[in-house]
Amino acid sequence: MRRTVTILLLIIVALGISLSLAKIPFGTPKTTVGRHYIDEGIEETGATNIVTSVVVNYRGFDTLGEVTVLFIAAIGLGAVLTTSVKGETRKIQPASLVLYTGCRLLFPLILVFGSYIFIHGHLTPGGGFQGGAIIASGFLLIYLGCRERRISRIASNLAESLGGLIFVVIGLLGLVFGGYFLLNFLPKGTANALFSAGVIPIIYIAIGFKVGSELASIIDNLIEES
Amino acid sequence: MTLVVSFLVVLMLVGAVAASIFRDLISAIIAAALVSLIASILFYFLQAPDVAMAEAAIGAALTAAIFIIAIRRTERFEE
Amino acid sequence: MSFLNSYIYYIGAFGLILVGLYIILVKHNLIKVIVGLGILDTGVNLFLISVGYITKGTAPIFSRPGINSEHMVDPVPQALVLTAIVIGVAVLALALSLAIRLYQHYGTLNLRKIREQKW
Amino acid sequence: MSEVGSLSNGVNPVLLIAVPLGLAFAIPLFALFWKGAAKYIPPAALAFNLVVSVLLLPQVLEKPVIVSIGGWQPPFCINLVAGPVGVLFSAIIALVGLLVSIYALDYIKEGPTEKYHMLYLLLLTGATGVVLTGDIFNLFVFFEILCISSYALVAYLRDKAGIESAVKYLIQGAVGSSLLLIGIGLLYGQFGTLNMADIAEKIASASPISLFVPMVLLITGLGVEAAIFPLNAWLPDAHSSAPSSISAILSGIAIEVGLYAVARVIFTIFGASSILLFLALLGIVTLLIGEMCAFSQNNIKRMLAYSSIGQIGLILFALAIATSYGVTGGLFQLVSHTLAKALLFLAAGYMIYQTGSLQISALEGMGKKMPLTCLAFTIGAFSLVGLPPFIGFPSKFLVVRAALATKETYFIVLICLALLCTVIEGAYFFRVVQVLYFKGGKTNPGPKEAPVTALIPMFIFVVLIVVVGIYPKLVTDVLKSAASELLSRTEYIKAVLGSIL
Repeated sequence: MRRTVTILLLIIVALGISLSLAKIPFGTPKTTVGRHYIDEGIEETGATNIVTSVVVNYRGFDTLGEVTVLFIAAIGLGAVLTTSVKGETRKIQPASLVLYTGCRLLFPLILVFGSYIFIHGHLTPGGGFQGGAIIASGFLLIYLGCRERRISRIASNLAESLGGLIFVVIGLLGLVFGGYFLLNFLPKGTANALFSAGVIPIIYIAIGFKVGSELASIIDNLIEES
Repeated sequence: MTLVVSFLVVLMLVGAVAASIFRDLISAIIAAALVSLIASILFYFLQAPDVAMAEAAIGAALTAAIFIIAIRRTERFEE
Repeated sequence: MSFLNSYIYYIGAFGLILVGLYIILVKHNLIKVIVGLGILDTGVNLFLISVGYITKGTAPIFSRPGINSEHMVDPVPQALVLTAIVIGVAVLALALSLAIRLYQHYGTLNLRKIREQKW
Repeated sequence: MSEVGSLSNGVNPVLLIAVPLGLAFAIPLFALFWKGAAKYIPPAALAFNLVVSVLLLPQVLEKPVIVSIGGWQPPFCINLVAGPVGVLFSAIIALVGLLVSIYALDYIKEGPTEKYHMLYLLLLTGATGVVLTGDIFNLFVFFEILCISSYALVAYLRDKAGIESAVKYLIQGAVGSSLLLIGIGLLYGQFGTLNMADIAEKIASASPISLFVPMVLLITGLGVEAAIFPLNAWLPDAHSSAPSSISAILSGIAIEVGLYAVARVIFTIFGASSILLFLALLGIVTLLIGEMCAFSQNNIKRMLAYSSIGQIGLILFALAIATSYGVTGGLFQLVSHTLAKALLFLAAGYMIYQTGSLQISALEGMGKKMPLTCLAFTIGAFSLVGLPPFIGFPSKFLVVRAALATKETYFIVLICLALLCTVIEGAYFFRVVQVLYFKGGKTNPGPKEAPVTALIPMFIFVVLIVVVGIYPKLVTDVLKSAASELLSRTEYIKAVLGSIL
């Protein structure tokens, strides 16, 4: 019964959507806004990766909101999963030697790779979110391999709030210097150089640390027995 | 190229349907991670390397990991 | 073949959306429902990216100077999807934490059984 | 990049979002130095917001303030539109949020309180962002901030009912936001822009058939949060099992903001007149169902939650009349509902805390033990029913007058149904008031008056309700210009796209 109703409903949804899809042919250019970003992006922001310039500069406010969403999820998850009474810690079964050594060897490499991704966000594909996710996966590996290790709560909280604060403060500095929130007030430099694009790399590095620590603390909260 | 893409899309939809059918939740999550992985390859074909990276790192790897952690703390089989 | 050429990505995206909605509406297991939410998110993201694609396009990155910008795909949907992916994982993580708590309270994840226990 | 856009003669509306956000991020840092700091930050941030909104108000009544972010021109950047509607809403959000956060100083004692205060502040920041932004995707992002923090706050008590209703809320909300995102994608595919004014300008040349699906998707997605009839299954559970301070915010602000978003999408983006009759009907159905269900409740918080559904229906109906009178009445009703319902939940919160029971019958004789709280509750209830001299009277009167002024049988029949619902509403609120005062209570010792930090915000609400009820002129001017902003699309488009040359 429920199944048939659902399938009927879904057929209606599919029909409706395909109706309006006819107006959106695949593979044709549709927008002037995107064109403007491609044509003027390098000159206006100094970042060679146009997606980054859109994410951090043209639509930076979205990104601020998005970072906030992840922050809320990390806090909310902590609020839902905290227990007033600490239960006795479960006996931890140690990982095998191969896993243990492998994790310890790989962890710094993953950290370096993640940092590379978010430091070069304005030049190559990647950026704060991807780099942060890679760093968090490094922490995940540590949880699997070296099971008694835990990240320090205080350090991760600090990284979360400092990352967010840097983002907001840079935005406010733009307001102070140029009259616009999130204005790119630093010199743009030459395109394709590491030190270019003004505030974009700084914001992306802050996002990288913030996302990495938030995802790591989400994993940490979920993994902890309560 | 179209053939490769079609094959990938079909595989992705099969993965999604499999995620709906499997009673073992771990298998369902592996199937869902497969969907994410293929989606990330499709993003790459659609010339969106940034998104492909994000989807592979967040959608396929981390999401699957937190699902598995959650299942370890609840139950594994769907009744 | 030309039909496939122009619609295959849309088919994939809306296939995922429909399967995701189906799982959410029909399944009773909470973790399964959350898997459905993830699949729905992936479908929406794939749809957004395929809206921005241009035939024979290149990625919107000037990785070396003097690259031709004529056929670059639209960067805006890519930026939107980056946002949407992170929002999606935030919702999933919160949902899973609620699922863990729910299991501790009720001893089951079957939403139908939980509703019966409540009344 | 000239100095034209920078506001030398006033405050910048972006501060309304940036400052609370920064303070919320900084709460863990403050907590390092002083453990108790967390709970004083939301009142401080919201007081700041209230001051900024009030400072902005005279300025925006003349001309909307358009701020672009990042220093580019619309439609190439995100812009905030601080018109009368936006600033009116942000002032209400800041006012109610400030009062409720003072209430929460003593009310929230258990659990991870630091996290509560962070989530609370972020929820209100999200709401402020929704009402100020002029970009459809940015609206989605702030909407998610609002929704996700309310999912987490509904589950804050971590009891059976709270977790279960949070799960329900989360699933429905997440499906809604996915639909919203599909709608945004369809709009972007057709018009190639995300700026609401730009879409509104280009939409005139599109065929109505291709607009129907995105419109339905957007209204459905936003309607989940606005609790429009078929989409409101989550509301009674979520509002009744959250902590009372959060119920006040959810009932008083979250659904109103959802409704604002629906109105903005319909009036400004689509300029749709064909769907309005349907929405008016939907509003009355929502009203009927909400009031009927409220009438049959024994649980006081569920009763208040269902009554919120009913009121939302009435506001939706008034907005769907789409005349200047109608929209003014709808906004007025919205303001009066926000004040009264927040007051009711706050008062009910301490009554429940003292008696330890959610049943209405357990409140017998509370009128003698907690006289001030009960007085506040009674005033809130009377105002919601629409008795003079409280704020509910002029607002309901305006709605009724607007419906009669249309001279269309359709609206007149519907408003008669709405008046019938007011009778039902009166019946169940009087029942509670009667239980409070006229039932001989058992002489159980214990219940004491609520603490001062709870009484002060409650009585500020009472004063507002009475004063605005007696002098409705205080707000009607602002409401009128807000209504004209919502109704006049072309002005909006001109203001946004022509402001920064």
